[in-house]
Amino acid sequence: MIGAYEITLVAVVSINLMLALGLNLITGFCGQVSLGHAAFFGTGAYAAALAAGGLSLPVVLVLAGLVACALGLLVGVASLRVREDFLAITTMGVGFVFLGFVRKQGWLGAEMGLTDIPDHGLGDIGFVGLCLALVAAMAALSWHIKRSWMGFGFAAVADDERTARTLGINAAAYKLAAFVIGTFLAGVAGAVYAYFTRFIIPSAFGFTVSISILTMVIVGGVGSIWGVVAACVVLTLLPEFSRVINDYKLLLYGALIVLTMRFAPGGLAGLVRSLVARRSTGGAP
Amino acid sequence: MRRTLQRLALAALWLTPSAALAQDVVKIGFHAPLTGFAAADGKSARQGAELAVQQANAAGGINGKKIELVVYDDEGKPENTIPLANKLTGQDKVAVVVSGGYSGPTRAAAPVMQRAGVPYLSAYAIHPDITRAGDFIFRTGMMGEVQGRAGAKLVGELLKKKKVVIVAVNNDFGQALTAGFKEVAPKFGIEVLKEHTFAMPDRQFGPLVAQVKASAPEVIYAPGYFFNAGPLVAQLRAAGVDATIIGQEGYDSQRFIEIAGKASEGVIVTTSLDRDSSAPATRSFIENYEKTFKDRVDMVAASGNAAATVAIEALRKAGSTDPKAIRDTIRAGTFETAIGTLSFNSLGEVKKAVQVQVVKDGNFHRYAVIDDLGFLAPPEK
Amino acid sequence: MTTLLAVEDVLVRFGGIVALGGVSFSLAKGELLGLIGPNGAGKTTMLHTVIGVVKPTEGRILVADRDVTRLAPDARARLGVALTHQIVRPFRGLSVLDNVTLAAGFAKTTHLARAIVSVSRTAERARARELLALVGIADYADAAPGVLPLGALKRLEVARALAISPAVLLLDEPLAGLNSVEAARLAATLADLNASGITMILIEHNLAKVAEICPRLVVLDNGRKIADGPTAAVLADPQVIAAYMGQDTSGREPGREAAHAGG
Amino acid sequence: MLHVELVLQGLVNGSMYAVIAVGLTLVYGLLRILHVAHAGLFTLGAYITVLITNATGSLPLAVAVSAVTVGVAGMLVYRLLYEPLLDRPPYVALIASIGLFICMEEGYRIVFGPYGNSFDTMQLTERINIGPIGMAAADAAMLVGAVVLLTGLGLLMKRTRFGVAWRATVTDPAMARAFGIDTVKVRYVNFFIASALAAAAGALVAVLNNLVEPTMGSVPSYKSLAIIVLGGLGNVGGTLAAALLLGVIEAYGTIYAGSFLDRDAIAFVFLIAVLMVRPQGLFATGRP
Repeated sequence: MIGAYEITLVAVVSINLMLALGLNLITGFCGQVSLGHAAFFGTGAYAAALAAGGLSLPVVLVLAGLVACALGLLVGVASLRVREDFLAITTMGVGFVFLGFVRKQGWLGAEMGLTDIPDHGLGDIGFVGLCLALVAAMAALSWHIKRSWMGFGFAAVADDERTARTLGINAAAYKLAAFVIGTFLAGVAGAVYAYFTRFIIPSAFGFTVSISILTMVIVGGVGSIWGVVAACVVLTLLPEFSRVINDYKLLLYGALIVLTMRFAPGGLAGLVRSLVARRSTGGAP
Repeated sequence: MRRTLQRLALAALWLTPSAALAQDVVKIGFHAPLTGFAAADGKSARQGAELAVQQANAAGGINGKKIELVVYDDEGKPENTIPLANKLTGQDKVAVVVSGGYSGPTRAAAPVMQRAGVPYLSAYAIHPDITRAGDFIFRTGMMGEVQGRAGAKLVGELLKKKKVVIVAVNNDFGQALTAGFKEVAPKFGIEVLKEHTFAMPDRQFGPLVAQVKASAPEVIYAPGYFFNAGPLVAQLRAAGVDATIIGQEGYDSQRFIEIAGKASEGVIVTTSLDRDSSAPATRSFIENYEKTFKDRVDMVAASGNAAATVAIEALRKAGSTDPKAIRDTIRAGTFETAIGTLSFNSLGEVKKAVQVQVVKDGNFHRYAVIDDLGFLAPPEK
Repeated sequence: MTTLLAVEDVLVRFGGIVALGGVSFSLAKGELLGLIGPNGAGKTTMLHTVIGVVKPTEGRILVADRDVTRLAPDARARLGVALTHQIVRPFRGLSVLDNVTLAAGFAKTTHLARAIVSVSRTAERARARELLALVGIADYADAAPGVLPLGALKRLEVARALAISPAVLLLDEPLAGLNSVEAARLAATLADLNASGITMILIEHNLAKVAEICPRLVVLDNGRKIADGPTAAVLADPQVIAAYMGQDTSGREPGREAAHAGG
Repeated sequence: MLHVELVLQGLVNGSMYAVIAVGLTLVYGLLRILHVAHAGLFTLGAYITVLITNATGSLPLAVAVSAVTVGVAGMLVYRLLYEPLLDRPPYVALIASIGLFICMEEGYRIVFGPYGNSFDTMQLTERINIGPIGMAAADAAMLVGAVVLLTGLGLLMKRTRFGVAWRATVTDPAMARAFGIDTVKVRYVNFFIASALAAAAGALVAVLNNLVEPTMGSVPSYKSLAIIVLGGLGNVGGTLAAALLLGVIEAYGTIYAGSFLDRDAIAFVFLIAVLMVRPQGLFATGRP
């Protein structure tokens, strides 16, 4: 039986999936490690919370995406100045600056948050349908990009930016494209979040959110769409299913991450690949 | 081969399933932050609620039925609390739910409870929106603004001091208390010299202390939690600041006194728990808590206990698990709890006195009681 | 003859070190220029300045009379400048074939809007297979670069550079690491390509090889150009010999011994 | 007067950052790993210090035990977690490190409880007055402790064979091996020293706050990453300067910018501003 519990759980998983798919474009496809994804998520959520009173749901979703990707473009431009670990820490900084700014803004409700976000009017089933449709659309977009020449270019930039440039690929433009598309998805996720909880507070968009999204991408296997989806679903639901062991569930979560990275550094996708390869070559060496 | 096994084991770990059990009992739902940054409060609230259930069960349960407390970890996250609240109402079929959590998760759960028609009691979350979710939602703790007002009254009327510096934790708790304090400060002729904030994880306040010292206030009004307040008070005193320090229920833990040591002497807090109370409910709670958990009571434990007590008493008095009957019982009733005698206004906000405690010889003791319920009255809508 | 590439007074400074101290030369369409000089002379830096991964402190680079000094490497690549790396840099996450396919699709990757709507790789794959066959590593097409021997990776560099249909091909020691048979074959391929109209600059340590392929040489020493002209004349230049002999300026013996000194 | 105290307090905070971040930069310089779990070792050091002091009554003994235990724990982290991941992309070790940090925080909470621990008798409660300027003895201990530890580290790096080996390994591991340097040993010693420094920082913070908690490493876990980046990843001197600078900037920011940005945001606005002007950090990186 599908009850409100399952429906809301699907919504939570969907929001995380949208975030993970967006970050997978930036980090997985284009190789730009970002530790500040929650800032774009939050930007979308705040934009939606402010706009939802006067605009219809589809407009709010697009608007939230656009506002987030405007910030994404800004961060993307900044990201062109810095590389690798410097970039990772810069994006982390963006997350903290976003949070520190929002916390002090009266017009954004500061610490008390924004409230009275109107009902989406779709009903429970309708809302979860919207979530799943958005996830499906984002997964399809990811899949298309991966197959397209843009994805090919992303792979080259992720692999060796300098060489990619000597082959005519405008690495800067590609990185910006990844940031813009990825943060657009995060912004849409933020709008969905706002409609879901119907109030937002700054701490929902903190550093730990950025970290957990990045963890889903890496544990899933960088660049692999199904791997990231699988990791996202499992890591989101793991605490839910391990409520029996309330006290140890975060420990289990951490341990699962450590063990996966230690014994399957390629993530879930790498793990499955190596198991399949082993089977087809007839067992262990 | 070993490699393959390792990998298979890892793959299996990813597929771990779960199980749940059901029994014929009266269930009370409960959520609190059992992990993460607020785990200390989560543990206290849970122990407080568990104690209430244990005692009720020892006394024969509710109309012969045992009570089961269904406990979930809300991790302090609003979005996680929504499915959890739906699970409590839909899957676990609880009769009443108690929130031992902070404002974020409690605000997220309240509309779910309202829609499901399950009475919901918030133990100590302070955000005004919680009870606005509807008529099934109650708050047994003080609203942030109410406590802030009590703080101003304490400073202006009881202590007769005027010059105040506010140093508040940068979250909804700090913001709400600061707002309440400032709202009525002019009425008591209080002048707020300066206002500062610090982050919840902060433990070092050197720059703030230097600035406070330069402002030379008579009183420092400093909303925060014991883990902030302990180091803050110690550092203020170490810097030679001898202004009166006013804390709130966030300070109300023996841990505050352990951390701040001698510096905690003379700190005055507004809270819910009166250590020197002679009320049987309070005495019994303090004694049993310390016996059961081998730990000192704190405000959060008392609040969790009080909310659970209201839930149990309402179930008992209503004589059924019909949610509307329970709701109406809570609304109409008066409840003797660890934090005093509670009744509720039309919005579901608690009407009760504010306890003012002072640290003396390493323990909290009664300093005063602010029981001007007209002054303290929470909003009705 | 039209000038295809001009390097004008190029000065490159890394921190306090002058890597190139005001070098000028120009290259006519269809030329095959050998760029030689002792270790540390600045040859690789010169090529990196032409492709644009190194920005000159002073001076200009012109491609077909257009000043490209401020252009990024990708823009120069689109104008037809291609580079092979001395220390091979394959995309290790892509197959050998995909390495070349990617480069062959430069028309599609140039514009993001076109890149995102283009999916088919058929034509580029076919072109890539031709180029792999041309440099003699068609058998490795589906392998990962990580498993290839150095010789094959060197040839992959050339195939990949050719895939962007360059007007000027900058070759940074493409023959190093190849055995003599492979080297002779690749050298012949390069000569054919040059004959077909691709202008080239070749860095090569083996002066005998250089003398064999390149009609004209530019010699760098300590970041300065010390000679520029027809191969035979340059190799006979005492200054060049002195540079190759290091401190020992007494050996003014021109000719073949000196030519072998580069090894 | 206020400004003297603000700078002083900024330096106290900055020296705490410095002792934690220098260990992190040692690890980064050698292995290019963003070792988030370093903050978990810091917490472990703080807990051991408090528990042993309470059991034996001797703070110096507790600090010594803590430094050695945590140093060994750091070597174990290297051996069991990082060594097998060295040839992987850097984010693999980063995520593994984050996972370990989560496990450590949760482990401390489960073992030691969520309420935190304090010294049975508060340490260093005196106040030191030098002319008109006064400071708490614990603050002074933080400053002096940082100076002693970092001077010691500096001497170790400049004057000892280990220091030479370390610098050679950082610059070019293959070349170092060719010169007969045992680079594996260098890594172990490196982790021991870095982790022992984290333990010392933990001990100093425990004294400063009279409080150790399971989550006390959460702020250092990201703040020290910002510091080593600011200092130019892998540059020990740069890290030190960046830590002190950030301490002072935060001190001023808390007072003068606190109404529109919180403390973390102030630190990161500074970080981002610096990186936009100098993408390699304030000081050049330790490696080419």
